[in-house]
Amino acid sequence: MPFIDRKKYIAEGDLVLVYVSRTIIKPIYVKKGENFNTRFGSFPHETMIGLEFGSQITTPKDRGFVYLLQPTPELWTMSLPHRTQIVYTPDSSYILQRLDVRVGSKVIEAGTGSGSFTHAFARTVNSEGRLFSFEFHESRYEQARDEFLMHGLGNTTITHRDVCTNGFDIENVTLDADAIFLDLPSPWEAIPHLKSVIANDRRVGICCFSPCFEQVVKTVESLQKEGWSDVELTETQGRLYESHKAMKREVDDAVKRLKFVKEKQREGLALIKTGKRQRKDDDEPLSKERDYGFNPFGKGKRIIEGDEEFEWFNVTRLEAEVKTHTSYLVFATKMPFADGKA
Amino acid sequence: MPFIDRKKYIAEGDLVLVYVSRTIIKPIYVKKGENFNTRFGSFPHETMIGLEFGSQITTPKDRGFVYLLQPTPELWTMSLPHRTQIVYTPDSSYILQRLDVRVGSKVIEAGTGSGSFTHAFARTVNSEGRLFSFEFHESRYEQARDEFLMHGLGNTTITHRDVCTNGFDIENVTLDADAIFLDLPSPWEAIPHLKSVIANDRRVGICCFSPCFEQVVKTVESLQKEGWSDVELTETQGRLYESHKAMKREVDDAVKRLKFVKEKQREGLALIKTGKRQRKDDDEPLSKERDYGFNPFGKGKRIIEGDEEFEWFNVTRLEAEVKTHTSYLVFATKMPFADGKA
Amino acid sequence: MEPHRNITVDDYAILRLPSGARKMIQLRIEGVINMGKFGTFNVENVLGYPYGQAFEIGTENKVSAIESLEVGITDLAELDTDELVSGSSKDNRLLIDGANVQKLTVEEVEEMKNKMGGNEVAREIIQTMIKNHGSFDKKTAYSQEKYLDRKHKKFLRRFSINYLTSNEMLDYLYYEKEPFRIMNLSIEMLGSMMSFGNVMPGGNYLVVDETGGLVVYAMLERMGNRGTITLLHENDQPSVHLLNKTRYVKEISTSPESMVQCINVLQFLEPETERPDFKPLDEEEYKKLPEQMRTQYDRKLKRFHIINKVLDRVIENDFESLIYVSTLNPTTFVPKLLPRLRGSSPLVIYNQYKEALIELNHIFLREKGILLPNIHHSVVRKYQTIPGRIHPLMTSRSDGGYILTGIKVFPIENVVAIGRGTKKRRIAKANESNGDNSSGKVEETKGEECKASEALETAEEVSI
Amino acid sequence: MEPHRNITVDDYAILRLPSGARKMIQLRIEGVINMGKFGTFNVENVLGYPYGQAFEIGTENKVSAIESLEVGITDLAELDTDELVSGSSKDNRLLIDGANVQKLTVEEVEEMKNKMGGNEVAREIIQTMIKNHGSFDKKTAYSQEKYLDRKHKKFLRRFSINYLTSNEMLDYLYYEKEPFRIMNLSIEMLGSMMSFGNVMPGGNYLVVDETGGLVVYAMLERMGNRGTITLLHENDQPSVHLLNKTRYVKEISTSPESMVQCINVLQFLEPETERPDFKPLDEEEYKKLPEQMRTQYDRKLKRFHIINKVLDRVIENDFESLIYVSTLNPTTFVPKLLPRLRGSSPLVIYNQYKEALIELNHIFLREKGILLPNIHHSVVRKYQTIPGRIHPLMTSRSDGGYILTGIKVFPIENVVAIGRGTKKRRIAKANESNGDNSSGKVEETKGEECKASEALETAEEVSI
Repeated sequence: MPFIDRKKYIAEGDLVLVYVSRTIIKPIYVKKGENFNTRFGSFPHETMIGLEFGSQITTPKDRGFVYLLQPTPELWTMSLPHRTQIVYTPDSSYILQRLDVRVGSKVIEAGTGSGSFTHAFARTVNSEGRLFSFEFHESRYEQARDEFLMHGLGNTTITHRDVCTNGFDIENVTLDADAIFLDLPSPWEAIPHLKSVIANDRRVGICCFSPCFEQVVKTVESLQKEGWSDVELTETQGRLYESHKAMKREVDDAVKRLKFVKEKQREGLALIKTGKRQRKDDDEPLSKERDYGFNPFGKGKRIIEGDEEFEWFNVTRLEAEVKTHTSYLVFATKMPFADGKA
Repeated sequence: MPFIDRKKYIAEGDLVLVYVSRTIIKPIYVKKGENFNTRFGSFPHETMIGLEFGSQITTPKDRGFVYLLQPTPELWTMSLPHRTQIVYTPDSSYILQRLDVRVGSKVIEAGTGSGSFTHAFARTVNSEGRLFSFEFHESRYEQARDEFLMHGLGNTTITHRDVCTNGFDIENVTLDADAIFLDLPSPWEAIPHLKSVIANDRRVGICCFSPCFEQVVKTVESLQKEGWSDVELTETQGRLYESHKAMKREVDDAVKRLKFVKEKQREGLALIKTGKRQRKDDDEPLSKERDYGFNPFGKGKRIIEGDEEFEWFNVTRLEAEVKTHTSYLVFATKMPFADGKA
Repeated sequence: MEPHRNITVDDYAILRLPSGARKMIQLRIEGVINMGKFGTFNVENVLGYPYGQAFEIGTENKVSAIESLEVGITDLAELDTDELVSGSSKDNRLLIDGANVQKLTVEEVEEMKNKMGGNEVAREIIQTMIKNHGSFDKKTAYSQEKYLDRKHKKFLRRFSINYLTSNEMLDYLYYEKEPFRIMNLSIEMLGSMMSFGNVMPGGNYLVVDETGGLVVYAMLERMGNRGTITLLHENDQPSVHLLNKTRYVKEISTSPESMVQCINVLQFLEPETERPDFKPLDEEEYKKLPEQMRTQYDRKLKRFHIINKVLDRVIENDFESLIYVSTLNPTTFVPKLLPRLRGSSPLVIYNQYKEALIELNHIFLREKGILLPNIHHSVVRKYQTIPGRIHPLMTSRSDGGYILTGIKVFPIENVVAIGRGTKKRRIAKANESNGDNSSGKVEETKGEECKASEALETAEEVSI
Repeated sequence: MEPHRNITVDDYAILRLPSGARKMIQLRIEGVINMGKFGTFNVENVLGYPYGQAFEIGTENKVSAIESLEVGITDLAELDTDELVSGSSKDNRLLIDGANVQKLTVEEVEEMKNKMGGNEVAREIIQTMIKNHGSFDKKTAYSQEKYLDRKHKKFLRRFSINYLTSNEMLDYLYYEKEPFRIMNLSIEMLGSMMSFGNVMPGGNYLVVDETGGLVVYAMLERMGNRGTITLLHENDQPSVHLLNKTRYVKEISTSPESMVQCINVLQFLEPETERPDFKPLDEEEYKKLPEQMRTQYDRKLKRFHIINKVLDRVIENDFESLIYVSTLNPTTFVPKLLPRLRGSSPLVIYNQYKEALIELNHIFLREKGILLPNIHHSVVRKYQTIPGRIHPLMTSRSDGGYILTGIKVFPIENVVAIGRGTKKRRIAKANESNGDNSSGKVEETKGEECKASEALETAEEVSI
């Protein structure tokens, strides 16, 4: 089982995430005779078998290379096309931690969406736990169902259902859930249906994930009305920094350079005066930065970041386009009734 | 006029902001014979006269010192007690820039509140501009009126008025405003009253400042209904970083230290074996970090941040308590009617 | 190892008050917990309830379970005070700024508290305070609510008992103003570390934890009772005092089978020379040992097995994740740890300061052994949720720290060389330019990869 | 110098399209502005309208003023398409993911555009697109709205003409993906600089501006026509090309009275030796100059006066604010500028990277000549405001840079010495301890100040 069992070497049948570039990470099932094709060449699966995960392989003619990675829920999330609705790691990791999801937890997730968070839940509750995922969009349901099967997520049950209308009950199964995650357009319609499927012998946590503010207002009202307490509205702001180097440019060098240019000008003027060079326009500076005889900052040259001829600051930079909002998270908890002393 | 005219030397009658500490900045009007008293001593005003702004003075017995600063709206804001409602510089500076407030602008501000933003507006529109400030809370109005008089804010008119009920019109005055700032509990009640007081020959900008989300929803609706366009909801997140130094601790030093301690232990054991030292308990390490003979990180010692005996990272840290929200800002603009071609 | 669902004797737990105050307590069987002005209760009266349960102290210190700490607190109707119904302003224009509008003195409040028993005292005090508040009716309904909310939280004799999860532990340390003891770690960054580090049952993890065991505890929560943690430390012993309060207290190097095994940096970096200087006796020799020497020998033998096992584990180079939470400079230390990791293992390097991670990130970008090296930071923003007045909290704790993450890979030497930097690529191109057009494409692949993920190598040129 | 209220011939201005596209144009009297598929218009048809005015291009390229770019755009009722009224799903469960649900081809759209004139084409195209959209009725009303909004913005022939303020200039450069040309400056950080720098009419400012003149322009907007800017640069000439597009084009060193005077770092740092090597002629001598030499002499004389004036200004040490926006390392440069500032002057040091400001902040903390040294950063978060669907934008531009601010002061030498660090204080205490108890209090004062504002000096001790 990928995601849940880790292994060191690649064998036939294994799910491998092939890293082509940051934006291209492709899942394959290793099968002798098949090839992984990119526009830079073809990688026979056969060459992967027996290698340690993390290995780099090249096309037979060294035209390109890829890395063979072991799947994790986080890498899986990165491999999904960006147009899909995805709960990204800054949110999913916080939700797992806040809801105290751990080995053996029983979790309800609705809807399944791209299935990215499902993998993180399944990994975390592991073999000892159970995950009940609900999806109302038929083709998405089918895709996710097949995927979970392929991924051997044995602790996960996916149901095709509109939970807002039909609730969460599954025939002959006691869900006994202690962690709920609702990523639905109108969670307030689903919340009243939770009563019959949550654990009644321990604390239960819920997180509702809604992008718009007005949804949050209705969700908060609904949770309060349905007897959930500790209602807390939060928002995760995840930031990714790239490391860069910025040139350390010293004013002393700028001064030296101005003096250098001035000296050159003087020399030029002297030449003109002695008639050795022709005067153009006495107001126009002669050098005009054209002379790079002394050029401490490499002006006009193309310099690679970090070039050892120069000094650099170590700096960080956010991506050019920052993800500034995903969704609001509404957390709440529910206790067994006060008379439910064990 | 302080705030609007800058000067170099302190003269009698000047407003001086006395800096005692970051949290204690006090305004005084310099007057011969008076004293500025702190718990560390008394500073006679007389000693201030003729000094350059920015000077430090000490009490006659050198028991304490303060700095004499020239007022700016930003320092004035820092001098206000924190319990007052204050528009802080990250917001006020952004609003000034976004509303294109500049020399000669005509500005409406309601309510006046602590008057801190008023000072920034007055400074920015300067002698060429006009500022109409409205405050409905009587004692706050009186306090601000007196303060503006003392500060010589000649371009500012303050009116005691509930603008939500009674609008912005001032008898015999053409307000002709091109920038509006509303810091009111229900700005949507004031917005319809703006028609008669805004400029009709040029673009007019508005900013509504509301802490709660539900207020924002109503404000957006009202602006759209009243024919304002380019409605934009924003929020300013201002951050203040302190610079610190964090010790650069190298693993090689940790290894050297473990070897040193081990050697000491061996020596100790040897001494025990030869009977020169008494054995206590063979399981208990003898040294127990008590021996600082080789102590690369100054363990157990008190070290001042930046101590030259050690190496340090230059780092920054947010304040322990961060201002994470002030208010939402709703911006919009209004153009003269399409047939209003000049 | 399941967490306890119900309040269990001898557990450590977190006690919470409506005011937000927190206290770490141990639930000793005959214990009495004193909450000062909020009363006292006997531990035995709360045992058996589910963790998280809220209680109220009634007359004669009687403890009864209630729905939640907050139930009814902001419910204005509960208070039958005239002012609340008749008098509230639309706005606060008539309210006079300043202190001392409350005419009830501190002494009077104390007297009331002493005179009356039970929880009713709170409501009584609050109602009296409202009647004596000079300008309560001048406040808006909103400020009235806020005022009551504050007073309730101050006087209600309620508490809840919460399981000591890693979250509660972290939150408690923050409340106690000791975030520096856990390197300013926040819950969101702890969660990020667990996810990026792929922490789960059965894993074999290499860990440096300078938070007193908090990070190890969060990992153990995710691991249940399967897997191992090799805990690297720089002193004679690791500092794991927080772990001693948890159900995992026995899992720290008490036997060769313990989940958590400790090793110091000297042993880790020089495993071959640091084997213990101890020869186990054969059965014959053991039998010859005098009785009183045997216990001591047994102890030594166990320690010998423990240390040998952990040294074996180091030499295997098979750790599945590195979780590094230490003030030791990661730039120089982490590269020494990487050879011990299995391929495709994630690594998570935490630091309170982003500045301390940049240089290592640059090394990763340059040396290619780590894929996707990036610095992550997340901050959770909390909101006030009073309906009609929802807004982000005006102030909040300082942000947590930063993590540098990546995945260990095995780049092939020469391929990487071609992929590196513009100059080298140009040379490569020149060398291969005799008819083999494909080399241009190799550049492109590398170029794309570089552009996307590895800033230093993007051949991003500074044009001045 | 008042900004123009109305669209004025020869001005540079920013043209905006509903799609958000921006273009910088110059309003030449007989000019025709071509917006590609959005049509063309004659400059003379928009002159005289107030800046900010929106227009629509009708049939025969007729330009008419409209209320705003967005008016009616999201108004669904405007479109009389059956699907919109009858068919919209409550949710999008029936919507099939994937491309190619739009059956109208690009060619067909182009043909429609060519066949029809005027602005109606947009509505017509959109309605046809809806009819040909395979699953438009499967979308929720919300997605329908978003779809229409996008299409409208793509096809409507509208534009507005905006005055070239510093904000519009900055925004335009960002739109053109050239934030690196202005050191990644954001509007909020530009605003912060103006406020912290106390920029206003009549001020005498020292400025380093590596943004091509954007910062100088923002300052001039705040100064009107009073005050001076001494613009320090590192080359032969400053780079102020952005200023050339504004009404202040003539204020750059064109006469000794120009508001902006330029000086290079060599002249600034060595003002005495950098005086121009030029002796003005007396009246007699001037008269003797041949006619054709006089123009040249006059020019030289003016330059002589200009440079002397700015050198005089430097030597006066009377600048009222320092605004430093440069990639030259501030740690080594800024300390050389500080002596030129008047007491109590604010300083604002901008850098794209916080890391480049820390060392200078430490110098300020250590040397005490700068009060309240702190690094500020603000980010403005923008929201979508469709009623019922308000939320922060999902993505936004990278944050702007950081400013280190402070106020120049004159500390008295020995007082500061006592206030500094623990060791020195201890010595001071020891020396003064003969009966004078007050020294303890001095420590306290200093201690308080330090604790509050000056981190390095807090005697904050690292306990390990």
